[in-house]
Amino acid sequence: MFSRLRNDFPILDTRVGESALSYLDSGATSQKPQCVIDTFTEYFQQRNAAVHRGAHTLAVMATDAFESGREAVSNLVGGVPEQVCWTKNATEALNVVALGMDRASHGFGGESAGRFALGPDDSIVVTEMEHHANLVPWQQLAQSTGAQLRWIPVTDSGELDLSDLSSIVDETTKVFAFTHVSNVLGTINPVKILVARAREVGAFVVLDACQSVPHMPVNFVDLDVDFAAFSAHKALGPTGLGVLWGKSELLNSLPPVLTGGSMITTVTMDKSEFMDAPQRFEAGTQPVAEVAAFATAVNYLAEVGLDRIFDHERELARVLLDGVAQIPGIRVLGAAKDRIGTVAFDVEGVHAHDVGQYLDSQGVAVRVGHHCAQPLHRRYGVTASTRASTYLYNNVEDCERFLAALAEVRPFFGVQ
Amino acid sequence: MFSRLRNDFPILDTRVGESALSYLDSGATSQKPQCVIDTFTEYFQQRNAAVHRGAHTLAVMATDAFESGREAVSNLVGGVPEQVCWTKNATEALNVVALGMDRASHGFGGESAGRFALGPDDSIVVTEMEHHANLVPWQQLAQSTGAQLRWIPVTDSGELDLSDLSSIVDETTKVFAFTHVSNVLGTINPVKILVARAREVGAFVVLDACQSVPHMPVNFVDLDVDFAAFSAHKALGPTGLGVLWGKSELLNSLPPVLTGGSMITTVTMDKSEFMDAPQRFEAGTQPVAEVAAFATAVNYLAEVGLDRIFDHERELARVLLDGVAQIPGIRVLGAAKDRIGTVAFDVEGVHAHDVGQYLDSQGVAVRVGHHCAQPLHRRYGVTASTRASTYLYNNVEDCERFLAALAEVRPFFGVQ
Amino acid sequence: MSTQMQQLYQQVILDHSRSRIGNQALLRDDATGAHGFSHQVNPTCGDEIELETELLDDGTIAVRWTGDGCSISMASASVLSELATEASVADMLDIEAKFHELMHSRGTLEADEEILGDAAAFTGVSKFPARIKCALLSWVAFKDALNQAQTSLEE
Amino acid sequence: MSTQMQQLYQQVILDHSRSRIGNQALLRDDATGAHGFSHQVNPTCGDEIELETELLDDGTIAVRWTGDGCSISMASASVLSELATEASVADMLDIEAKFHELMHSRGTLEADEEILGDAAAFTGVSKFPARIKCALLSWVAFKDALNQAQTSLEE
Ligand SMILES: Cc1ncc(COP(=O)(O)O)c(C=O)c1O
Ligand SMILES: Cc1ncc(COP(=O)(O)O)c(C=O)c1O
Repeated sequence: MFSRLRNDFPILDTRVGESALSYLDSGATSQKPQCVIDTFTEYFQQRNAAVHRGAHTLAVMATDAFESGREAVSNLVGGVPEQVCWTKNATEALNVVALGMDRASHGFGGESAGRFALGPDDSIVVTEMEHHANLVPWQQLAQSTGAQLRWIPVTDSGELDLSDLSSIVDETTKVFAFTHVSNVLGTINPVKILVARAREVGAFVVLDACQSVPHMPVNFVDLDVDFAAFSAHKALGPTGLGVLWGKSELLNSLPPVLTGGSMITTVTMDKSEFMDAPQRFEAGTQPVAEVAAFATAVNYLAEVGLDRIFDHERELARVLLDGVAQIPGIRVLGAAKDRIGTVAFDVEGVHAHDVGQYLDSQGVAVRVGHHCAQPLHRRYGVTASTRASTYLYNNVEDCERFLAALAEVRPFFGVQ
Repeated sequence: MFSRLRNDFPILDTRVGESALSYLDSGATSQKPQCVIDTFTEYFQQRNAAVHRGAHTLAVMATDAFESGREAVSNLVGGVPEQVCWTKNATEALNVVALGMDRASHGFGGESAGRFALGPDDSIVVTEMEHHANLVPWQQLAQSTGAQLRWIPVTDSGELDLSDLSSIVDETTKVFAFTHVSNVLGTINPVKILVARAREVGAFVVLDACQSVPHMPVNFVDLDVDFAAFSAHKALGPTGLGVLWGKSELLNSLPPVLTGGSMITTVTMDKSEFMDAPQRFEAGTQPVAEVAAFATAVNYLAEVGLDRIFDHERELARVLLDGVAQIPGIRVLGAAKDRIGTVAFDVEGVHAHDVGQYLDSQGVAVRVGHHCAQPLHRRYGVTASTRASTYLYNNVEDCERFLAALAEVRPFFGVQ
Repeated sequence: MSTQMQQLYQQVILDHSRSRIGNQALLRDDATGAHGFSHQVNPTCGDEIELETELLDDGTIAVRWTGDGCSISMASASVLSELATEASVADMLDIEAKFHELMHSRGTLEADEEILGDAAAFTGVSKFPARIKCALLSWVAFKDALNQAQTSLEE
Repeated sequence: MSTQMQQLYQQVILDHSRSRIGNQALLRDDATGAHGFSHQVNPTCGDEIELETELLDDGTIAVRWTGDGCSISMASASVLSELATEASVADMLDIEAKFHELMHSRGTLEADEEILGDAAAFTGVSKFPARIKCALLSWVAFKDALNQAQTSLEE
């Protein structure tokens, strides 16, 4: 089945110069099946209109497409459609939570927002393996409220070092924000253990699910997180769309950050009142075509089955890791057992940029740089790495083409 | 030419039940020419990748598409590409300015952001005809900083009442935010007069250009505004994309609101430094396919010519206004001479929802409600109105079909 | 005129939207006995209704309301008020549940005219997703206000 | 191997990326005479360079730098340092301008080897938009540092 579905992705047939394409950069963004592309065309050719506010037929069709996207997503990750708020990307979703708490700390949102208020006696906990999107907003919140920012360190083997968990996450902790899966190491973190500790101290849990939702079965209700964020574009969906998922009661008391049309009930010149979630966080015209396309993507994923996708990618990960281990001068960052098909490494004597360039000349697309995780790279003593990351459309041949090219890198640059 | 280009918009050939479609709701969102739709397909089939951070060929092509969008927009509205920051919609763009000032008022952004700081001795001025997107964020800023919110009232004829301009915009005024064109009344505001007054008192000018950029030639440099906002979806472009335009020096000192990847230079666990505009305001994965599609839209608009579009729509406006004046029991909101093809009205004895429903049954798509301008509607003693709004693809027949259907509304509901 | 439009704007609805049973000044603090009050707004169009319920000694409910909205929302409030004058509290809750279900049926349910009375005329509305909220506005207010009236009785 | 790759990674570039002329400890505050310092970061990949210029009595410029980056950025800093030892300030500014222009030519310009020397080997880089910043990183630092050195001279 996985060999067949490759045909659904037209870009995989394009060529890079004279080479076939092996796309191993899905950790950055995924490619799209034709059905997702077709949804755009169909939407703009047949039912494009502004949603919600219209009585006319096109507007009703557009609203249907928009709202059924919420249903598709809640079927995927748990909860009810009202828990799915659209954002432009996961980064916005994480910011909405951090900035909402910032506003609560500055008196916005009335009494019910008080539980989100932070001050100098409070702490915020993240991890050393966070993507900047789940680090910088919390730094900003700490700066704005005087709260202390703490973090769980990472072990040499690329896992969270939980030995001091109970002293890092303690009674002062109001927010515990961490990634489900590292976008660099591929490590799957033990969410349940982390959530359990957060519950003990009454901290809110914010889960960065960017690298988990596309690659494995994830249910936010089962995981019992308070807020979660991910992006459509990494999960076969379009650019320009992210998801903020939250517990309804919390969403409805978190002060909104972006304000304007379609998220208010009554507006006078002086004062406005806000709707409940999800509209509360959806100011202005929303990415409607994108939602329609993402609904198609989510249904496609569900049809393939995320458990099967997970198994398929785990197999590719094994091929990658075994292969890389055979090539001299390659140091893989992290060595977690519990992982997805993401492998980042350092090539001794050759800078990641040059590695990536060489691989590209062989038609192999990988990512180079710090992958928006500078602190994690610093932890491993490098400023940049090369990362190969898989998805459901990749096959063993992609991995082998990558490995063959990688083996030639040090010789090409005259390093032995 | 205008009759020919109608064929570029496939949705205009769809049918509403048994009727042909006359789409007169472009004030809410515009329809898309096939070339814009094709750009999506082409982008996702041939060059989809994460931008900027990639060395591989697809990433380079995606980055090219992304950056050339900035160039297209700066050719359209003036300035250089670096002045064009992508947002998800105009609402976000306006919020980025208001919230950036909020953060500056709370000590973010260092010394250079000090000029954006507001306090209880300062005032913010808007107008009574603002869309909620250019009102609510300023209310929030006033609430957060203690600054006073003031507004320019609207006359019966739907124009800004400038008789007290110099006392409303005075030495205390730090920000003067107003719309270029009213999304309800169609009125084109005298930007130069307003900017001149702002300059006298040293206030920043924020222009809501949502309803001007798609419909008339606009140059932000000539208008000498400090910040401006508009949405792609109202200008033949896709959903999920907006523009924040600003003077570079101001953009580079305004604290960013959304933080995360791709907008930082150096990140440690404790602290981050931010890039200059435009990246400064572009945290996370951007709406890349949308930018590519919008570049196509902007080029399409430029080819037709915004001066010709303006003339074409002015003619349609005349047909609409003359026609509506012939129908008993219709009160048009506002009567400005200087206007675009937007006409909002109240039907005596029939609620706007019912008016819209009837028109829809005849294939005429209009908007009903408060059009995100509750205070303006209150000014005219109504809670809702019906709005017909044109674009380049509309023709006189659309107007006539609309007028014929409108004439039947009161008889249908038994009102005389 | 399309049949859908005729189904939406039944004569009963147009009549109610003009006659508006129960559309009268609220008593507010002057009301005696067990009463409740609710204010509901439809944020998509700004339509609103203020509605008051009073539990009468004969077991029925007096409904008074003022509002501003489309023919569907006004007719719905009128029909509701009329039904309340003849029904017990239990009956009204039953009607409310059935009406709610009917509105969300997207035209797939047939209305039970015996129970719903004039409210059965709203069957056509369920095919117009954008108008369902209009039809339900007064019912949401009613349920809220009735709940308060019952609570005040218990105290 | 594609010809583009061979054009990008000329032997001259690979050699310079290993030999790294000028790659030595900075004098910082110990420097005498007119000197300037610049720290540049390429935020897309984290590459960075710290570069110091010193105006020598013979009219040439001593360049010292430390950095971490790809072969293109390191080779570029090395070539720059080598050129500086033999060129006047005016020559170096001319070279900088020509190199800048070459890098933004997307492969349409031919390099003037007479003037650019080993820097001409970077012609192929201009066809790789993602790598232009790598080639320019040290030059941006150089221009900044030189500017400071000249300013300190005027004081
Ligand atoms: C005048 C005006 N300002 C702001 C907006 C908000 O634009 P958007 O919804 O695309 O953010 C609109 C359109 O809805 C508008 O017409
Ligand atoms: C773990 C993780 N968190 C957050 C993000 C940010 O997602 P986006 O750029 O779509 O906002 C990414 C991807 O870039 C990621 O991999």
